[in-house]
Amino acid sequence: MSSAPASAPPASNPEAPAARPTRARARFSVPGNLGRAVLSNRKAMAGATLLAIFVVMALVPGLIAPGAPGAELYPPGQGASFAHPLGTTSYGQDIFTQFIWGARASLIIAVVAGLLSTLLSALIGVSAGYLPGATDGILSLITDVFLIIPAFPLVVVIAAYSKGGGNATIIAVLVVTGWAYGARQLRAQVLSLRNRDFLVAAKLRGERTLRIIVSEILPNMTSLLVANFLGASVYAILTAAGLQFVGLGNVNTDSWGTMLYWAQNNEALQAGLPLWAVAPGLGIALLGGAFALLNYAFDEISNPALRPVRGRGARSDS
Amino acid sequence: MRYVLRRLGFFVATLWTAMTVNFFLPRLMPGNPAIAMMARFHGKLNGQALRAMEVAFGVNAQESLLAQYFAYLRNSAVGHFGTSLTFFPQPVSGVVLGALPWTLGLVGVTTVIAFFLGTLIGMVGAWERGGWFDSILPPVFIVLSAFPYFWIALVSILIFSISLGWLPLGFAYTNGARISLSWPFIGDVLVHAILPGVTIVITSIGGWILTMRNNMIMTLAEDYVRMARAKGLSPLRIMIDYAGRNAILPNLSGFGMSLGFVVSGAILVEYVFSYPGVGYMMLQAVLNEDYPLMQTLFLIITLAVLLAILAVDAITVLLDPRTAAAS
Amino acid sequence: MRSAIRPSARSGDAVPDPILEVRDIRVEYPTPDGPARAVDRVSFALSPGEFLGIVGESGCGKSTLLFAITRLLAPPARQTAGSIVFKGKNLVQLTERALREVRWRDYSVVMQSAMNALNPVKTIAAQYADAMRAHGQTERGAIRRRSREVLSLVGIDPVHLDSFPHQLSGGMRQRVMIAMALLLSPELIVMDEPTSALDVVAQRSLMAEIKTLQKSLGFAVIFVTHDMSLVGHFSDRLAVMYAGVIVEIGPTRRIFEAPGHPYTQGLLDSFPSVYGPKIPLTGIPGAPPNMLMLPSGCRFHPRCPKVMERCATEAPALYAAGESEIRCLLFDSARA
Amino acid sequence: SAAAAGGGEGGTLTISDAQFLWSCGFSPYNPQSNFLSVGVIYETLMFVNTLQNAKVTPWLATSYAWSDDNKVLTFTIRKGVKWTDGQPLTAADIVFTFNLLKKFPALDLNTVWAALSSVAQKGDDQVVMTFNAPSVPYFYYIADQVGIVPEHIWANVKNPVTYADAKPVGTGPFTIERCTPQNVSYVKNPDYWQPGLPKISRIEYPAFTTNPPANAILSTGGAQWGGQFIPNLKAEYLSKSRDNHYWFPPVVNVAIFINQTNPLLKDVAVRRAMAFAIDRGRVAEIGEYGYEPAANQAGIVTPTFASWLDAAELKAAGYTYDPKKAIAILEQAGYKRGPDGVFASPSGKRLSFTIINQSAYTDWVAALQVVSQELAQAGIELHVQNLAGDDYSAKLYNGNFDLAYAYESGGPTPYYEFRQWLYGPASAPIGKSAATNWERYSNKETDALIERYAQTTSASEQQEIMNKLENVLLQDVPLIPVTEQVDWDEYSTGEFVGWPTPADPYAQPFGGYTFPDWEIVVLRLQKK
Amino acid sequence: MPLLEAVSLTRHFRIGGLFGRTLHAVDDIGLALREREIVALVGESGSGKSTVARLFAMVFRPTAGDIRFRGRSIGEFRSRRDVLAYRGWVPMVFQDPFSSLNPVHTVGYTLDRGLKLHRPSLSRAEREAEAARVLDSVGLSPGLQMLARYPHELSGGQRQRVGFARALSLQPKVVLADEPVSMLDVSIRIGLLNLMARLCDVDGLSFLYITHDIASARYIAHRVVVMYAGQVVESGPTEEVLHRPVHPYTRLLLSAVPDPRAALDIAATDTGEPPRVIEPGEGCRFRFRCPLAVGLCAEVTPRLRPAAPGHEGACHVTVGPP
Ligand SMILES: Nc1ncnc2c1ncn2[C@@H]1O[C@H](COP(=O)(O)OP(=O)(O)OP(=O)(O)O)[C@@H](O)[C@H]1O
Ligand SMILES: Nc1ncnc2c1ncn2[C@@H]1O[C@H](COP(=O)(O)OP(=O)(O)OP(=O)(O)O)[C@@H](O)[C@H]1O
Ligand SMILES: [Mg+2]
Ligand SMILES: [Mg+2]
Repeated sequence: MSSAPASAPPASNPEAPAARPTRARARFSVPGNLGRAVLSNRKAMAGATLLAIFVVMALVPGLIAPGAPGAELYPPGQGASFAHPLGTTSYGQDIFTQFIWGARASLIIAVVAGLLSTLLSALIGVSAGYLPGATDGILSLITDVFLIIPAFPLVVVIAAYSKGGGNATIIAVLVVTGWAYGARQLRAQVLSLRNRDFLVAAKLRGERTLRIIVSEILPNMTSLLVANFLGASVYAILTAAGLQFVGLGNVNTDSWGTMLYWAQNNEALQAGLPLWAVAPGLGIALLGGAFALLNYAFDEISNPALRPVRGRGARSDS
Repeated sequence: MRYVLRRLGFFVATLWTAMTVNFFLPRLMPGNPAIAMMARFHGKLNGQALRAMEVAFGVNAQESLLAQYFAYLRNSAVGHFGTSLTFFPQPVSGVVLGALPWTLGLVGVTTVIAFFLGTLIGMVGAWERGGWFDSILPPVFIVLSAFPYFWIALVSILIFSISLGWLPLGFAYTNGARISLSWPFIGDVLVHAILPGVTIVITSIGGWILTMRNNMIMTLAEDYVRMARAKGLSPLRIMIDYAGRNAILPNLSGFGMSLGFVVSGAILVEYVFSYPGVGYMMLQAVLNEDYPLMQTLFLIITLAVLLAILAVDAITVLLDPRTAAAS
Repeated sequence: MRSAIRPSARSGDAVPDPILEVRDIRVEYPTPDGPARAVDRVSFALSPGEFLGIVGESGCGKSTLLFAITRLLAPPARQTAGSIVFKGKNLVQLTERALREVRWRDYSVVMQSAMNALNPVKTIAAQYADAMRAHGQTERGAIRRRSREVLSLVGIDPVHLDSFPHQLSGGMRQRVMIAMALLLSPELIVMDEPTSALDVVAQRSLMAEIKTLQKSLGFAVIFVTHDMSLVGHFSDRLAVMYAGVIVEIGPTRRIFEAPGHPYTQGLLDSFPSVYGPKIPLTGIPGAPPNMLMLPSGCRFHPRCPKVMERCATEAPALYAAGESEIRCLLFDSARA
Repeated sequence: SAAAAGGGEGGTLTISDAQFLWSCGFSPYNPQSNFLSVGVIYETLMFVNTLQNAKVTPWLATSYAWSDDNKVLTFTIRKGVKWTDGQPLTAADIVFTFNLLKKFPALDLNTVWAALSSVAQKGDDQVVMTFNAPSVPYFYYIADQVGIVPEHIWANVKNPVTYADAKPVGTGPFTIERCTPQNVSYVKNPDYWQPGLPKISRIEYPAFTTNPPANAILSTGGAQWGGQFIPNLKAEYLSKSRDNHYWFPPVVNVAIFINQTNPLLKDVAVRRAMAFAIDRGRVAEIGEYGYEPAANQAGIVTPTFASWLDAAELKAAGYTYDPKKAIAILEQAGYKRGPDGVFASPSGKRLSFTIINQSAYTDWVAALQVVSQELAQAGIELHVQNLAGDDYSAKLYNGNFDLAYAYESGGPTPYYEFRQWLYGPASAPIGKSAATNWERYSNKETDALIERYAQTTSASEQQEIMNKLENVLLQDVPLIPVTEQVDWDEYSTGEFVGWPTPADPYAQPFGGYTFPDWEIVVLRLQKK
Repeated sequence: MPLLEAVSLTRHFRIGGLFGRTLHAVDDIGLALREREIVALVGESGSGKSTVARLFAMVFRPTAGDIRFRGRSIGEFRSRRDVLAYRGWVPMVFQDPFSSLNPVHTVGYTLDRGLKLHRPSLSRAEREAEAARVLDSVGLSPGLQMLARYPHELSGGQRQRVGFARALSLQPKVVLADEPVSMLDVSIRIGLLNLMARLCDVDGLSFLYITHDIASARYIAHRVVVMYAGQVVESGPTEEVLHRPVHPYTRLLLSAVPDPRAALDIAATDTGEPPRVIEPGEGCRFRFRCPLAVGLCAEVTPRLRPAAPGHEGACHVTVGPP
């Protein structure tokens, strides 16, 4: 009746069977799994693919569209043709070339402004959340004030003031007006982490505050930080485009917002050169859309509860 | 009590900071209003007019910055906002009061509509998760929300006004129409509001959908929703009264903020649609270095945000008994 | 030489005229690595007025089973097989609309955490009223009267009807929940760890109260918990679950006196006692299996002290052993 | 449309032009909005037609006369003119008006009191104006640019500088019916002093915040008169209706102002080289869609002022597009081309300049891209700095630039523009705001010429002086005229006729800013 | 001399801000822990058990009173070196194995950081070997392999052991174990209790074992201290307290302990309401629920008095007035 316990685990290690990391990949808090997660989410894939295309455009525009984007080399106001896939502007510039080169500025603004404001958000938000009492009070107040102060008018004022400063100023403006929202979110997240025992444990271990923030708290917020970055990037793309569109950017830069400004000034839509306005508009829209999709999907990735239910297909035998 | 004090401190600090920023920022800009004004005339003005304007605007009356600052604080407190330079010699208060209703009417109403529609779509989307409704509307609107507003506005003007001729291409009402509370005029205003309004809704609804949908999905997993099902309540009641009402709470504070941002968000809308509201006025004030106008608009926007937050605080307390307890 | 008696064949004569008959329920959660079968072919029957306890370690599928029985499974969970016959009606086949009729009127549910199971933004009275209105009681006075009545039953001052959940203590909330379950005098109340969020002292006194109510009002109870000792005193019958299946079911007293399944024995061996001699306890070695990678054969065999060779290959059925049924090849009298 | 419904039998004229929102003030002395009232509401003493060699038409004054020494100007005031509140216009109103400008210099937009010494009434219908010195050119400012206001109303205005004048009372053919920030509605003055005029009943003047809607409303027939740049005129406007027409008469030069205090630009060789290196035709073609003609180095706007041009001199100077010549000039002057193709002075300074420009004027931004490409070919490096309006203006007025793309206001003869360009005393040191002469040109002889012109009414003498001034431009190249700024004018003959045309240039065509000319136009217009 | 000792230890929290009130989480308690001793601290939810542990661990500072380690007040530990040393001697094992390990760090990182800070003399390789050895000693073998694991790859029982290992790697004298088994399945729970007993017997560690499960306290503890509403109401040798409880609360607690084999015996009238610790005022804090309460209970707070050798209770009725 009883036989040798063939598969009984060694007594010294009772939990061994369950210890195999079988479900490791179901958790996404570890950055290494991010790529996999993105691959498995259709929306994320769509966003990532779009973004990849733009990144290629931004990195090697010369390969796709040789020639200077601003040069007035061709007959003006041409329709789409083999030589000019999107036609030429009223000034005789090749719209396709401008479109390809324009990706770089928009992408740089998106990424740099996104990164910097996320950094600022993280710094202020995490400090406010983790440090006690007065520090939190002051930092929170600053955050709230920046949230309340109307951003776009502020952007307009600063942009008008720092006219001609180019992308650097626009980025600075976007960061100054864009960090507060994220800081507030991050602070809330830190508050929820703050009383987690592992932070107490780190403190009891003897870690210094800065190290606790940097190496214990921040890595736990990667998903929020990424979401934040993506959100800040969308904000940067749209706001920068809006600024350039009303002529508050540097109108000599090669960016989609500037293209739109010129197209709008020459009434490209009405004047029979719709591609001049449509292309950069779509560029901004798709770049923004790529970030938005990634963000939307990222919510699902980082929050298992939001994962899509695929109604059909998974039904097994019964 | 402490809560009220904290709120009060927050309001005062915010207001003061905003006012200070708003005082110093324009003064850091180069040039002066008279020069800015000259620039606008594209050379049609005689060069001597510059002197005339400098005198009229009093820009050369030198007073120390600090004295100006305190005068400004004092005047703002008693509602003295000075004379607009862009709309010289109209008082700023009149200019702003004339423009504010249009902005509140257009952008304010559409923001509210976008919030409710977005909340509704997010709610139903989460409720019907995975269904066709949920697979189409939320992603589409979320991607649309990343589109540049002005671009959508321009394209829709091209299609609906210029090509099809269905809708007016700008303005708040037909030129020459007498402003009155008559039905024809109201109808006229509504027709003019369709295009700007719809484009605002289309581009701003995505954010609400996303947050509401996420909140709703979380809420739907709550035990009390399951409990409501167990009680045999009708699906509509569960969706709205049990899940929806709880899911909307986190969205409210965002809504308060955005209501205030109506005024700032109006800039591009009004620019594209020649809408005579405060957003366009803001842009003009900046371009013309119209400090008094700029400052008043800033103040109004800040006040609007604060008021909206206050209102939302009150609504939240009404909707969520726990907040009252927490304070 | 007894043959394995299938529960379906047996339930009829063991429990005359059951109010609820659960047969071969199977519930799955789709996961990226394939479906996880959280409940697998669970069958049992319940007589009117009976108190059935269901115990098992955390994660063995108790809540899932309970939600399946009450048709409250939320996506992504899916019931892929089985029938639930309640008062002659197969709940599985009822439409959502028809189910709404039955719910709360005929059976009600008390959930684990009352804080989460009460809508935080509505008063207790409003939540009671919702339930009664959904079942045709629309007269305000009657609703109010009945609400006060049930609250008094569980020993809470009816002034609390106008309180919001957060204004009540944990114990009060649990009582409010139980009162809500009594609103329409159902014949069955299903309880999912209704006391686990409470302090031990409060836990025991609430249990005693439930038992008293059940005796006086005569409803049947299905009581889910992972705290074996809790149900020891209260339940008439006990079902022990392990990894999605029932491994032992029978009269409570009998199981405590002579646990049949090695897992049940292990469970009972894991509780130190305040009374009696202080004996070293060993517990059960190993950890519960991963629902996605269930061991072949008997699901308990990797941890079983009495494991046999065939346990690894042969999945045991429920075998009758006296008044109990036990899912262990030791009791497979046909082969033994 | 709703507007047309209220038009009455004379019809409603709708003007389309990109403006900012209206402030609904109509003071004729508020430079921001006086174009809305000077002429149609507040009339002037005379009408001086820029397009017909300063031809003068009597208006509120029936005649004028200069004293022999050109220091006293006497106007005779028209009888029977009424303010729209029924009071008669008198010579006292004119005297009051000018003395108001004296009392409040902020109102004196043309600084007429810089030249005037007194204004007094003589008899009951004459006004005598006495000048400090002979000041013939001031006639234009005094007679054509100052709107006359009623003493019985303005005498009661406490502070005319900040007076909005929301309900103006003038002598003109129209009155304000209603004003909102979005639109001004004018309605005809039934008691206008010219019997039978105006023929049109109403004017609507909406405020467009940007060009596109203004253009769209114009091309879709919502407006009949427009004054804005339409990028693709043919496709967007002319093709829409056979009644749609345009006329873009040039009025002033758009020029590269050369800072005369810049050590490198002080060398006339550099300036001349630049003048040769720019293909004005191409700039006009690409930057301005060919609607603005190329300018000439003599600085005379043609064809408008063609009679003033000393064509022989211009030809002799030979400023046609010739980059080789430019290079030759520089090499001759000792400049050496560096490895990057840019010339450097004998002392080693590279010919690299920054030109400031208005970022809002996209046509200029485009034009300067062409200019910089062309200068590069001649070995001169040009950085274009597009600035916001106020920033640009501050730099321009204060002389903080190497080069500036700009223009000065003109007048009924080329003299006005030349005076603004070249008159030394009107300038200011670098760092101080100069009303005109932004390039800081300073030449005693030139100043004397300009002063002499002001003393003569003799056409031949004026012509002789102008020839000399043109020569200054050709020889000294203080600035380089590139294109000619035009009055953008689009009009539809579908509803109204009587528009000014090249064949009948009875007034400057477009309404906005060209006051009082647009009064003259709306008085001519009538329903088809 | 006790190893670790609390004297008149008090900790209050201010709640509700400006006009806020004071919450008496721990009020004037005395508690001593000897070498090679397991003391169980029992009491219901909110009675201040965790607060006591956190006071010992120097997470909180006491409002009043003193904590002494080998006779020396820990308030005197001011330099980073002293504090670090104390933290190494008296580490804490957290109640919740899921929140006490940082999900982004491997087990190895967690252990390594502790070793690096507390045993700086060890080389990198030595630290790794030591970490592996400690893991092995708590039954997580092979320890070397465990080092590379992330918390989410571990079961609850394994995490709990990592928590133990983290404390043990510091070569502590006392381990503060705050409800270390409450979240665990029965089958894992008992294994951990056995481990604690073994560490005490074999390695000579002392434990402050915090729980509200009186049966498990009996299973491993030498002495039991019962807390109610921030105060110690009874303390003594385990068997003595369990068999002859003097305080009504201890009795209530015992009656609630399930003994499936015994008959049900509990006052169904007791609501299990949480104790009132916000500005409690004078008087016995248990009097609202106490079946024995007399008039005196509302006026005078009972103090601990000996009921039997080594067994103290704080009750006017059963032990006698002060
Ligand atoms: N949404 C889900 N997706 C995948 N698996 C799930 C999901 N919900 C529950 N499970 C799994 O189903 C199994 C049964 O879960 P269930 O909640 O029924 O257990 P339980 O016995 O009630 O446990 P507890 O005592 O902790 O409440 C568990 O292994 C759990 O991991
Ligand atoms: N940081 C704090 N701020 C305010 N109050 C606190 C804080 N920490 C604990 N408390 C309060 O102190 C009292 C004692 O809490 P403590 O956590 O010590 O109880 P406990 O006995 O450990 O309870 P449990 O068994 O639930 O863990 C409680 O009322 C608690 O709310
Ligand atoms: Mg459960
Ligand atoms: Mg605790």
